[in-house]
Amino acid sequence: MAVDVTIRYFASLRDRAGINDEQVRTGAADLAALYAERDGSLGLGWPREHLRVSVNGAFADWARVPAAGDEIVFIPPVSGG
Amino acid sequence: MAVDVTIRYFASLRDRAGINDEQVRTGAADLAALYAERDGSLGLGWPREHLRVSVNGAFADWARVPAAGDEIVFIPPVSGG
Amino acid sequence: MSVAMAIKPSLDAGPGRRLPAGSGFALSEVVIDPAALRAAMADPCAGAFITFEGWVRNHHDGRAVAGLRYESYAALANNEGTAILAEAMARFDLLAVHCVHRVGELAVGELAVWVGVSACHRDGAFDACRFVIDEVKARVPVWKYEHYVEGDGGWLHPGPGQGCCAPALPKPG
Amino acid sequence: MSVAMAIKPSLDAGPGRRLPAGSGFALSEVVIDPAALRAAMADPCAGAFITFEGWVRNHHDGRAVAGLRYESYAALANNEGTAILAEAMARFDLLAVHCVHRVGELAVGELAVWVGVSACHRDGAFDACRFVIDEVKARVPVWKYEHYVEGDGGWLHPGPGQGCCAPALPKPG
Repeated sequence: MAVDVTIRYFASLRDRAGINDEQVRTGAADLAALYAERDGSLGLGWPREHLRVSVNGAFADWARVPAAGDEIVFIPPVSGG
Repeated sequence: MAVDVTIRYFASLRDRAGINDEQVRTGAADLAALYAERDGSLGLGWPREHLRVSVNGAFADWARVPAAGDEIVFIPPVSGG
Repeated sequence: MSVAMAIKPSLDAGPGRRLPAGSGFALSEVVIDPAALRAAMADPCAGAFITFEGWVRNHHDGRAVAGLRYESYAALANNEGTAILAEAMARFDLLAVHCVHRVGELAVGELAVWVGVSACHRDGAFDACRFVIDEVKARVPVWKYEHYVEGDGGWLHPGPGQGCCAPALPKPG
Repeated sequence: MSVAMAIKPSLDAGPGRRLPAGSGFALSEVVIDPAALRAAMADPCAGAFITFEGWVRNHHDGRAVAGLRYESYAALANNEGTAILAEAMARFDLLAVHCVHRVGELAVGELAVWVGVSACHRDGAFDACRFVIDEVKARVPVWKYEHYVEGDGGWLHPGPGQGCCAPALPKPG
């Protein structure tokens, strides 16, 4: 069953995506499949193993199933400090 | 041969000695003997093993021989910081 | 931008993890004032106070740096930052722990991140301060874009296990 | 008093041990200003800046403390303090290291000792800051006289290996 989610992009992933965020309707079985889908559409380029994923402001497992209204962010390696 | 030295007292050692400093003529063979001498005169009370000794602004060995004009300080355990 | 809500400190570290007064994690869009942060942690019970400050350096990996920009995903940054401070309070014998991370454009020499730890005694406080900055660097979603003196720039995305920084992937042609 | 020469920093750590600019050990008879000390260590090469501050606590060994007095043997304190900083520079990868210790009467909450360490990277800087305060506490001739809220007071002379403080010997009757 397809759900509507918001995806936001940061740092070099935003540069690659060319957008800050997007609303997508997805039938992806999990967040890993969702990343593959968006990578295919936008050419994000990062191997998923180098990223983490966040749902609604908390780190999440790639096996999590997207739910309607989720705010999803693919997190490239951080460089604060 | 006796030499003239200055001895200064700090913290609880000064309280015990009842003086800030003194000029003494001593024939003590080394600083350990000088401490025993001053302890005998002033009742300093500290076992020498708990003290260190300084000569002219640098830590010194108890076996050092007092020289004319030395500034000697018996250093009780420090508590800075 | 993601930093609109960033300067609100996030004091709730989740169920059972409220931080003590004087503690908290925040992102700041404006210059960090270490004297004000220090004054806020004054405590007559405290015998030791340790700070870590990250400053913007004028060089990195052999390149001259003119300045940098920090970007953050604020919602996750506040949650992770607050969780790190709660972990530090649980692991070490502290009175308070506070951390502020800058976002936006920073000049060389500017204060990028400030960590302050107060404790009765210094034992553990050093380890706690180190723990916080290490975890912030590893877990808090803040990204650095370096402006080089030569005119170009790039995002820093350190690889796993790297102490330093890997270049961003090349743009697909 | 022994502190008359105390506020002159002692920059010469002996033969071959001159400290870099911004580094030095000093005793201070007046309130220590951490903001001024921090500003003096600004360095565009530095990526990490760590401070330790010792604050006067309102309690010690179960007794309420009203304040304290620090006394020092300044000549030896300046020599030992400077030697400690030179040892830190030699052992760790630092840009500068500075330490100021108060002498005289201090109120609860006042800054008793300040250590600042700047470095390119934080690795080693934490260890260096810890090394300096540990050595200062072990080797620099400064003595603390605590005033208790109950009206009495006493010199603190920690015993060997003791983390805390042994009471001064009783006055001979």
